[in-house]
Formats: sequence, C-alpha cells, structure tokens
Amino acid sequence: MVTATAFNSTLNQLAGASLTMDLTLSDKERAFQAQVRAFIAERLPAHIKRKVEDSLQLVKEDYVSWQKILYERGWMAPNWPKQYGGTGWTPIERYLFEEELALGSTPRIIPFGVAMVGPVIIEFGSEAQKQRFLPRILSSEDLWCQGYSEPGAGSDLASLTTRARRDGEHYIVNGAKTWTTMAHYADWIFCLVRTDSAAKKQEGISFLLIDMHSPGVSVRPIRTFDGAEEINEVYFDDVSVPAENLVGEENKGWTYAKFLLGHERTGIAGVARSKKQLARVKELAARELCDGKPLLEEQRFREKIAAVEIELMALEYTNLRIVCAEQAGETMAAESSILKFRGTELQQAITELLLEVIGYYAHPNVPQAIAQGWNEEPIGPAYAASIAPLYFNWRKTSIYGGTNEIQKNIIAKMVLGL
Amino acid sequence: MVTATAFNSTLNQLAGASLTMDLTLSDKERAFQAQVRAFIAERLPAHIKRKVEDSLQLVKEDYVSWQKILYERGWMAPNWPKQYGGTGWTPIERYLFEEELALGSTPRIIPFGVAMVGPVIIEFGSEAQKQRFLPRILSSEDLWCQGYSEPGAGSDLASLTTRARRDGEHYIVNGAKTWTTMAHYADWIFCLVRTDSAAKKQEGISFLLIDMHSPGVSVRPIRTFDGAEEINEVYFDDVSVPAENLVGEENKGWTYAKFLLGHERTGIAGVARSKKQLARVKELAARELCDGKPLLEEQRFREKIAAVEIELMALEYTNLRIVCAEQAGETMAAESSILKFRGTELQQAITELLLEVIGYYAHPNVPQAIAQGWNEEPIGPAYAASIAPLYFNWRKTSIYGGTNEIQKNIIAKMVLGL
Amino acid sequence: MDFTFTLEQKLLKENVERFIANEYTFDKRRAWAHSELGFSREHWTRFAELGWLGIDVTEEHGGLGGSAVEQAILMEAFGRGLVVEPYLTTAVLGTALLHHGGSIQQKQTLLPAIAAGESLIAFGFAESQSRYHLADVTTIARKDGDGFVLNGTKSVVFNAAGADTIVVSTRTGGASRDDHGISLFLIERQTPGLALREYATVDGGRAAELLLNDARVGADAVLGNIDNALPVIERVIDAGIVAVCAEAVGIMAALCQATLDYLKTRQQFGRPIGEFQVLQHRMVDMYVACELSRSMAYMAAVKLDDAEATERRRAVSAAKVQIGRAGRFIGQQAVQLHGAMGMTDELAVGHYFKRLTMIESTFGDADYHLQRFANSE
Amino acid sequence: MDFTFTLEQKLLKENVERFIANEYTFDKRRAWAHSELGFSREHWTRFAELGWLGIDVTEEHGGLGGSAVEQAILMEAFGRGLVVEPYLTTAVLGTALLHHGGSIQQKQTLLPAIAAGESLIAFGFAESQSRYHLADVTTIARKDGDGFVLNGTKSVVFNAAGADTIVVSTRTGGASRDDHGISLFLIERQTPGLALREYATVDGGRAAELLLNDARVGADAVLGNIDNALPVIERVIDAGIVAVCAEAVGIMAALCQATLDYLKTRQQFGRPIGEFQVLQHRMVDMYVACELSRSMAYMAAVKLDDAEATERRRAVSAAKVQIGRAGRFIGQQAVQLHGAMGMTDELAVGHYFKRLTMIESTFGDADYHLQRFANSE
Repeated sequence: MVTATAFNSTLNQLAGASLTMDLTLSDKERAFQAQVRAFIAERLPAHIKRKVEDSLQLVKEDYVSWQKILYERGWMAPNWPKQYGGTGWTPIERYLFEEELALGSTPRIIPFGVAMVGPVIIEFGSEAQKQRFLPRILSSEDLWCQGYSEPGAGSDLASLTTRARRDGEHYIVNGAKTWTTMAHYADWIFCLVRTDSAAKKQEGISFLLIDMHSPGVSVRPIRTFDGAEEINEVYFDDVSVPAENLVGEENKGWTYAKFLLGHERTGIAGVARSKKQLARVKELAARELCDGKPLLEEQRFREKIAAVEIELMALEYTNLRIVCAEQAGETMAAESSILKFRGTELQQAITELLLEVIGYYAHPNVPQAIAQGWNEEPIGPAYAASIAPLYFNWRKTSIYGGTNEIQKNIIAKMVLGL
Repeated sequence: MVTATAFNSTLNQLAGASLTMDLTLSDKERAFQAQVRAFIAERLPAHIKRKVEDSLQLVKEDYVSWQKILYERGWMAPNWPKQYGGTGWTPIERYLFEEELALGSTPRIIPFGVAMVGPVIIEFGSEAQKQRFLPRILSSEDLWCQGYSEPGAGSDLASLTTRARRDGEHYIVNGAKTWTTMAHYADWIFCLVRTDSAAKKQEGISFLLIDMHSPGVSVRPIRTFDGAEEINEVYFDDVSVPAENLVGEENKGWTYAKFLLGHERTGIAGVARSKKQLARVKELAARELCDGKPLLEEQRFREKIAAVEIELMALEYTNLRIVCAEQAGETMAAESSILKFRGTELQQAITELLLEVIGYYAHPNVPQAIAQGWNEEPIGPAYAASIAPLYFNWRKTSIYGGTNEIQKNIIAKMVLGL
Repeated sequence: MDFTFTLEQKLLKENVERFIANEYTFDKRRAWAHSELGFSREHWTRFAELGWLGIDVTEEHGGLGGSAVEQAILMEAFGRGLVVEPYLTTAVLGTALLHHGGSIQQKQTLLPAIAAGESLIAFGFAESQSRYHLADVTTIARKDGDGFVLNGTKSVVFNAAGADTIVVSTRTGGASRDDHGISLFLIERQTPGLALREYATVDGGRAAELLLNDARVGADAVLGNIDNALPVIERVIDAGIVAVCAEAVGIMAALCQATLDYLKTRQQFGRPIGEFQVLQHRMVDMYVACELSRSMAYMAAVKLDDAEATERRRAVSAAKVQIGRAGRFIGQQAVQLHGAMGMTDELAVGHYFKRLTMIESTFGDADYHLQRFANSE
Repeated sequence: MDFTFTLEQKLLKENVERFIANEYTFDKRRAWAHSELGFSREHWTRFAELGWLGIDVTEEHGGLGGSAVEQAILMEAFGRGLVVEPYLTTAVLGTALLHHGGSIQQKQTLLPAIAAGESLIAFGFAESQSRYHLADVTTIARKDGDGFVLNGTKSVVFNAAGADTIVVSTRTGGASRDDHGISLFLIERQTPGLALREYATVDGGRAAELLLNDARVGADAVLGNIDNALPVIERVIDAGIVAVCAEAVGIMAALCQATLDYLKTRQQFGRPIGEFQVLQHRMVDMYVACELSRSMAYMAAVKLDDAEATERRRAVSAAKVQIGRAGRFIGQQAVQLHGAMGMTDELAVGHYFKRLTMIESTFGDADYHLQRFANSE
C-alpha cells in the first residue's frame, strides 16, 4: 500500500529497463493486434456489431454467442492464469486485446463470471470449486451475477444483513440483494452473507456461491428511469445452499471481497470504448446541420469535442503508464479507482456531447426503436433514438460498483494517506 | 435561523406587497442615484480615480481623503442608525449607493471601522464607548484593524490563545494576531482575546478595543507573493488596556463576533465592482490584437466573457432579491455567505480573463509601475503592469474573512440544516 | 424597484402550489401521461376556471390580462408537479403568437376560446436542419389564388396531435436562413394535406412530426405580416423560454428538496450521509445554483414585458444559459446523490431529471444562447 | 511499446533530483534570482560538466545526443527547484533552432559552445500584436548588399540580456500573418542597432523588449531558408512546449506534495485539516490532475521526436491544454488549501503558483492550443 510518498512513487516510477521510451507498438505487438483485429472482423456476427455500434439493446443471446466465440478461440479469460484457461498474455497484450474488442464494436464481456468471481475462486476457492465452476464460466454455460448491495447497504457494503445460518451440510440463506445487474440472466450469484451476527461489522461476513435456480430464490426486475430493465432485486427465502459452496473460510468473506475490488485494472477506464464513442460524436456532428453547415464545422463544437478528446488522451496515456509499469513488474495501489472515476466522467461527458448533437431529436421516446427487430421509419435521424436513453442510462456508471465519491475516498486513503 | 424549509422560504419569499414586480428604478430612486453619481463625479480626486481604474496601489492618504469627503457629505456610514450618523437610507438606496461608489471608481471604504467594529459598538458598546469611538470612525480620525486570526487559529477562530489578564482597572494583553490587513495604518484594533482559559473554547473569549499606539504593541509586515504589503502580524507584549475598552460583558466576546460575521450584506458580493472590472476586460480585449483583429471580435473570447457576465447577472439579481426582501422587512439567514463565496469566485474569474487578455505581457514584473509616481515608459501596454499582481493578490478573496469552504459549511448548517 | 411578489402574485402562488401538492401526485401524473390523450381534460377545464389559461389574455377577451411573472409563478409550480397539460404551447406560445401577430379578428376568435379552455394551440417552428435557428425555415408557403399552399415538414412539434390549431413558420420569400421572407400561418388540425406522426417524449409529454403536403389555407390564415414574421417568432419563443426557465426552477427546487431529504434520512456507515462534508458542499452548490436560476427566471419574466428588444433578448438568453447549466448540474447531482435509488423509474428524481434535460434543448441550448447573448451588444 | 524510463534515464532523474534537493534550496534560489545576472554562473558550468546542456547536441558536436524525454526529466526536476538558469532558452530552444535550421557551419560554431556552457542563446519570436501566432511577424529584414538590415521590436524575449546570440523571426516577404516570407536571423548581442530593455519577470526570471533599429547582419546570419522558416519555428516552439510542460509537472508535483504535507500537519478544530472530506477530495483531484499531466508531458516528449508533423502538433497542443488547465487548478488550489499561509511571499507555494501561471501563457495558452488541436485533423 502506497502512502504519502506517492508523488514520488507508484505512477511516477516509470519502472523497467528497456532501451528507449517508445509509444509505438513493437513488431510482435503489432502482429498480435492484427491477429485479434482479424479474428473479430471475421467472427463477430454482423447483427451484434450493428447493435453495439448504434447503442441498441443487447439481449442475453448476443452476449452469450459472442462469449462462446471467444471461448472457442481460447480468449475468454486473458486475466486468468494459463493453467485455468488464461491466455498467458502480457499486460500490454491484454490492453491491446481490450482495445480491439472496443474498436471492433463487440459486446462487453459480462464481468461477473470471468472478471469477478473467477479470480476469487482461483485465489481462494477449493480445488473442487475450481473444477466445477471455472470451465463453465469460460464456456458461458453459467452466467453469474453479483450479490453485494442490499436495500439498506449501498456504499456501506459491510452493513449487509442477508443471513446464512449453518444447518448441517447446508447454509440456509434469508435476505435480499439489490441493484443486481443481469440477475434475470444469471445461473449463479456470488453473495456476501452474514454468518456471524455477533461479530463486528466487517467480520462475520462470508462469501457464498448460490445457484439462482434453487428453491426460494426469486428475482424482481427494477426498471431504471431510462426505460431499461437490467437491474433486479434478488430475494432469498430459506434458500438451502450446500456448505461446499462457501469460498475460503467462514467469516473471511470481506477479505475476498476486497481482493475483488480493485483486482481488475485493464479496461476499467474504458478508454477504447470512449474513443469509439467520441468518433461517433464526430460522425454524427458531421451529419447534423447548423446554419446550413455541418455542426462539426462549427468551431465552438469542434473545440468542445477536442477538449474531451484531450482529456481522454490524458487518461489513455496514464492507463498505458500503468500497464507498462505492470509489465515491468510493479505492484499497484489505488490506480483502478483513478481509472474508474476519470473513465466514467469521460464516458458521461461523451454522452452529453451526443445529446447535444441531436438537438430536438432527443425528445422522442421510441423504446421500440432501440429494441430488437424494429423496422419502421425512424423519427428524425435513425441514430437519434438511442441517444437520450444512453445519456440517462450512463448516469449509473458513476454510481454502480462504488460511487465516484467512494473511489475518491479510496484514493485519499490508499494513495495519499489522508 | 432558517432550516430545511429553506427552499420554500428565505430567498424564495419574494416578500412585500407592491403593485408590480419592477426592475427599473422609481423616480425617487433615480433621483437619489443621480445625486450620488454627481457628487462622486465632482468630489472624487482625479488621481485617486485613476489609480482605482487602473488597479494601481492606493496609499493610506488615498483612502482617508476619500473617506473624509464622504464624511463631510454625511455619507460615511449608511449602515448605521441615523442617531449615530447613519443616513437613514432604505436597503435599496444603500445598494444604489454602493453601486455608484463602484461604478465611479472610488476606493473601497476600509471596512474595519464603519462596517465592522462600529455596528458592534452600537449594538453592544457602552454609552461612553459610543461617544468616544463612533465619531472618530465616521471622520476617519481613527483607522481600525481587526484582531481575530492568530498564527495557530485561522478558520478555527475559537481556538485563539491571545490572553487578557485582568489587573485592577486594566487588562494585560499578551499574544499575537496575524493576517491583520492594514494594521500598519491603524490607530485601533478590535481583538478577540481569551479572558478565561478554564472555560470551553468559545466561552472565555472577550471583545477588547486596543490602542495600536500602546506600549508593547508591535507590527511586522507580511509580504504576500504578489509583492503587496497590506497584511501584518501584530504582537502584544504586556500591553495594558483600560478595562473600559471591553465591549459588553467579559467572556461574551464570541457572541459579538458572531453578530459581526454576516452582519454586513450590502456590497459583500461586490457585483458592481465586478461589473466595472468586466467592462475593463472588454475595453482591453478591444485593444489587444489576435490575428490582426481585436481580441474582442474573437467569438471564443466573446463567449468566455459572456459566460462570466451571465454568472454575474445571476448574482446581481439574487443580490437584488435579497435587498428587496430586506426592504420588505424580512430577516435573512446565511445569505451573506452565498454572496461572499459566489462574489469572490466571480471576482477571481474576472482577474483570470484580464490575465488572458494581456498574453505575454503578464510576464514583466514592474512593481514601480503600479506604485505612486512612476512616469517611465511602460513595458508593453501601460495597462498590463497591474494585472498579474491583481490576479495573484485576488486569490486572497476566497481565503480572508472565512474561506469559501467555511462559507459553504455555514450555508450547509444554517440554511440546509445539514 | 421591487423584486418581490405582489399580494395577488403570492395568492396565485399559494393556490397553484396547493393544487400541485394536493392533487398532482407523481402516481396520478404518471397515469395521465400514459393515457390516450396524454393529459387530463378535467385539469384543463379547472385551469380555465381558475383563470390560469387566460393570464396572457386581455380582459376584453375574457382573460386576466396578467404578466409573464404570473405565468412564471404557474410554470414554477408546474415544474414541481411535472405537469403534463399543454399549458406552455397553448397558454404561453399560443397566446403570445396571437398577441404579437394576430389580427383583431384572429384575437377575437381564438383568445376567448383559449382562455375558456376550448381551444388548444401548437407551434411548429423547428425543422430537421434548423437546429435552434428560427430563421432556418424551408417549409414553403406558395401564394395560390386567395390563399396559400404549404409544403414541408416541421420537427418535434410539442402537443401537436391534441391541438385544434397549429401555427407554422414558413418561407414565403428570401433564401434559406434569410431573416426576411418568413411568414406564419394558422392551420386547422383537420386541414387536408396536414398529417401528423405523434409520439411520446422522454419527459412524459407528447410531440409530433408535422407533414404538410399541399395543405391549402385561406388568406385569413396568415398570422402577422407576410415575409416579416421573424420578430414575432422571436418574441414568442422568448416568452416560451421564460416559461420553461420558470418550470426548470420548480424542478430544480423539487430535486434539491428531495435530495436534501434523502441526505438527511439515508444512513450509511452509521450516520446520515448528509454528514459527509463532500455531500454537504455539493448540496450547497445545488441549492445556490437553484436560487441563482430563480433570480434569473424572474428577472427574464419582468424584462420580457418591460424591456426593449435587445435588452429582452439578452435577459432571456442569459436566463436560458444559467438555467441550462444549473439544470444539468442539479439534475445529474440529484441522481448521483440518490445513488442507485436515483436510477430507478419508481422515484420521481429520474423523471425530473429527464424533463430538465429536455428543457436544456427546448428553444435553444446553453451554447446557442451564450452565442446569442455574446453577439447581442 | 514501453512507456517507462530506461536505466540511463532513471539515473539522470536521480542525479538531477538529488542536485535540486540538496543544492537548490528555495532561499538560495531567491538570492540567485535577485542577483545581477539573475542566475548562477557556477551552476551553468556544472550543468555543462554534467552533460545537461548537451542533451540535444549530437556527440560529434560534443553533446550527448539525447532525446526530448531526457530534457523532460531535467525540466521536471527544474520545475521542482524553480530553477532560474536559462536552460529552456539555450539548451532547448537554442539547440533546436540550430538542429532544425542551422547550417553545418552554424552548428559547428554554436552547438559545442552551448554544450560547453560557453554560449547562451535567446529567441525572439513574439511581437506586441502577435499574441501566440508565430506567423504574425512584422519585424522587417531588408536585403542590403550581402547582408540584411533589421527593423522592428520583439516582445518579452526570455533571457535576452544574458544571451550571447539572439535569434529573431523576421518578415522578408509576404503580407503580415502569411506563412510564407518569414526568416530567422542570428544576431550577436553586441550588434549595433540592437537595443534591449531588460526586466525581471513575475516568476523570478528575466526577459527583455528587443529593439532593432537598422541592425545590420551578414548573409551568414540567416538561419535556415529565407522566407521558409515557419516550419522550423513551429518545430522549435513545440520543443519548448514539451520542456515547459515537463517543468510544469515538476511544479505541480511539488505543490501537491507541499499541500498534502500541510493537510496532514495543519490543525484546525482539533484535528488535521486533512481529515475534512472536502479537502481530501480536492487533494485527490489535484493529485490526479498532476498524474494525467505527467502522462501527457512524457507522451508529447516521445512524439516530439518520433511522430510526423501533424501527430506531433496534436500531441504537443494536447499536452499544453492539459497542463495549462491542470496547472491553473493545482496552483490556485494549492494556495487556497494553504489558507492565508499560501498568500505569503515567504512560502514557496506562491512562487510555484506564479511560475505555473506564466507557463500557461508561454508558447500559447490553453485556448490557443485547443483551437490548434481541434483544427489539426
């Protein structure tokens, strides 16, 4: 953990020892990039690509079919050790891979399995758990969701009240989880549950894997104000969970949860997806008119785009510094919090630009137009329908997964020692 | 004190009962305004006016001679009750008066006497104190300064340690005050001193008036990084102060200090001075060139000025709402904190624009050029020399008199009930 | 100078606020918004009875002969209630069009009907290429005998499908984007050649794309002077801006109140989240932004009626810039401070945010009005 | 790809940081800044011995043949020390002028002298009407026999009075602000007709107004091609931008460190002020702004040497925008968080702030470079 000396360490340590500072790709890296790019171009189904490009709604099948394509290629879990199905790539290769996924307009990988519970099982799970769960995560046979937040415990995760009572070879779980993204798609949920209510807040919490198809589990969708239905409440009513589904030790769940938070760095900033989206801003601004000329020719708007583009460059090269330092073998502190809060701020800024581009055509509410299989004549330009919902929906990015305020608390504490 | 219902009260209560909402001046108000304007035009010495217009350094004589002119006219203390030499003006007339002072490029009135200690003496002082001090404040025979902050106590005023020990008919004062603006000009200082060190923090503090010419008082100037020498440290070394100079009761000084904070509303936002300064931005931007045209014709810069101008309008009309509500007999809560933090933010924003206008000519450091009696050829445009020092010096406005962070704490507590 | 409400205005304010608080609950509002008509006819009749629809109608035409300040008081309360009735289009834009462009005959016919709640008006002033520029008009009105034949498309015409009369801006002369050559026409809803494609809007309202395909109107359909309607359009849109600014202030105040309540009640880490200083200061910034916006909305309301054209334009554009920026900040932060709760469709917060967002672009966004302001001197 | 320092670079970094920490105290710096010369000749000799003056000088001319990254490493440390020695003008701008414009003869004469610390260079590229536009040149160079006669004024020429050779941009053809028709000349400090008016700058440096009154130079004084010097000037100024960006990063880091230390030690209300969440988050924003700036400074340093012209310009302008904005924010907030202490001349904080402020306008402010970036595609 890095403290006050941070200004002279961590990010500042442009570590390693090569011949020259070089921001161009090596031949090997370039070949890798080309290979990934060609694979995506060849294998990503066109209808999925179009949905991603136009910010239309993806359904479960879109995610799963793309993940299976990656799985077949062996590229589903670049963040895993090779022995469990990882790729053995360097941090830079992983970064390039993420970038190509974004630039190629692929669906996001659902993170709950491969990026979240997977590493926890690999690090803390039993051999049996590894053999049972990891292959099915890789193959997308099992989809996962995350049972952390509760109605009474949002940012203050540790005050959770969902209880798991030991009863012979089982835990009996009662309680509720909320804001559970994709619970309606999921086969499994990894949960933080209270196993010792006498213990202090963060102690007495365990990390439990629960089959969503168990009796007593029910899911209620929560509609968000943009019109989407992607989050849910999950209720546990005397759900019986085999004790073998406990990860690690009882009452040590908080440790595993902390491991998970901030474990994933690559891609958390979303730079490549933001670059892609910013290119879309320019494309649409070239089509919209202002005083008879393309809006993109309006100096004011050009500079507004440029300002965001520069901020994005700053985040991109900071991300690269972190990746290169990782490549050089450095351990990191709260970098993921920096990448997350700046990344989401810029993602949101870009949706604001999109909204401004389309002017009055932000007003029509045409949810059918962004759903699967709509073929009617659009209202206004076809690209407009998805933009206001996107702007609204994207407000979540600074809230979910730890609000940006929480991220700053983390940086203040872990990096600055405040 | 207003709490959570603030959104429906205070500012929202556009109180009173006239025939129509009217933002133009009545005939009577207009006549008043004309009278003030004519007086300033006639009586303000030209060399002082020029200094104020060009943000040059004012010396003691400039302040005093202008204050004496106001005093002769009976306009030195519009904020005082008529019986003590006030003007008997309405809040709107006082607002108009302040505005004319600003637009007429008069020096600021030194606030420590007439705006600060004066009202405290009027409210809490003895009859003898009133007779002794008030006339000499009005006539500028006595200049005052403020002894609040101490080296160890900045925002946390109540932790002050300057002691006053009662010794018969005197207090013996020991300690130091700091950041004391104009102490080097002052004849008197009003001080918060600790008279009971056993009491809790805010109790045990008294409000004492100390003659700066007393033996044991010494003043050390503190140079600020802009090059100015306007603040000081004031040391008290066994200074003997007659007990009759205690204001109100011993150990009740904190009450009087709180009365003083937030007592003065008119003019605290500095809207009129900011308008004047913004006009100067435009004037200079019309003289500076950019691509062979006046910088003011550059759309980008015009809009940058416009953005500040609009923010200033918003503050101006909010100030007017408060003044009109006061005129209608309403009591206010933390409005002065709002006016102060927004006012200083905009004052600072305008100095940033000035800085940008002059480009490279912010670099030359020519302190003589802003001091009295410099007649050499200027380096670059004559108006440039004062601008960087002004920008630097004006950083103080969000610090002195309670930082803007403290002002927000006050609003959170007093208006929002947080 | 008096920047305070008169007794009458206070009374109006109390009345409309009581109506909103007691009868315009969020659940009912949702139901009306989703109804066939998109709003409540009962309310509309009630508005007429209370005189609200006739604020901008002179007494001789059966109205109250009020001012933009009274309209702003109503709109502010309507903002708090997220009112879906078409007050803006009929009782602000509609009446303003008639006042500033209407003939004696047109006024006599329509103003009493508006005040009585019997006639709804819509105004089509935008086109797909026009963005916020009111002179960027390509819909053509061609002289044909006594009357005119109209062809073209108007975009995002608020409340058009429910309107009895639709006013459209057309080009009768000049090149595209010329100030000269713009004319206004009153078109009856049932006119052949007038087709609408209606849709819901993201803020719970209704709008339509309006297609004119050889729609024929008589000479009496001309509103104001042929070729010289731009000043009328600008004046009318300025009235609309003042109204939405006041509405936005009502929304901002409601969001501030909701957020403040949430900060005081929501517990995290063993205390109300309102004890966290970062959230306190954010809340202060929201509160101050709201109050600054309120000052600007009412300032613009006063100047709309009282000031000459340049000063009016500056005041109105300044208010729109202030409110556009404050609205975005307050809307986003209200959602943020509510955390995940703020994202739900169930809470009113998101719906306030959506309406605020739509107000941002209505009648020109902050960039457009900053430019208008900067170039107005 | 490798965005990390090489072993050599790390060594350089350690050396220069040790030099600054041990020998360049704030008090000493103040004394040197106020001395007759404005800097320390001893240091200059030391810089030469350490090879620092020859980073941008090829080995054949007695230098190290290093890159902009090494210069940036030095400049970052110089920022921390608020170094007053004329490194920027001589060892960055001076060497770049020679590299990109100099004849073999000129390089052979001047580069070894620069590397050895024996020759100081200044560059006059701005004029009172030019603002940041490098082609806005009105100083005239008229052909006269074999040589040229120069007339005009150059503004705010950094370190001119101490320089042995001053390079100036002049107009030899074309109309004002034309890209074509700009030429560079090397002028010896003692040339008749060259007059300087020297002054201190607010950041502790020196500059001068440079007056050319029939100053005559020979044909060998031309640097680069007659009439076509603008690309050279742009390239040289880009190198200067990278250098001041790195310097600004050093200053920002120093301000962040000083502010963080202050937050941890200054007690108010019975606890360190660093426990107040608003100040914690402000400090986080400062820290992150500093790190983002560091990334951009080194990115621009790499691209200065490696990229083609358009990409180089974009990278350099992007860095200048980022650093201009971050610098203003960090500078202002460092003063603010130090409270009244931050206003004193005694503390280094205000002096860092002043230098950062001057860097904002040096070689073009954020607005200028945002425009350059936006129009570069």
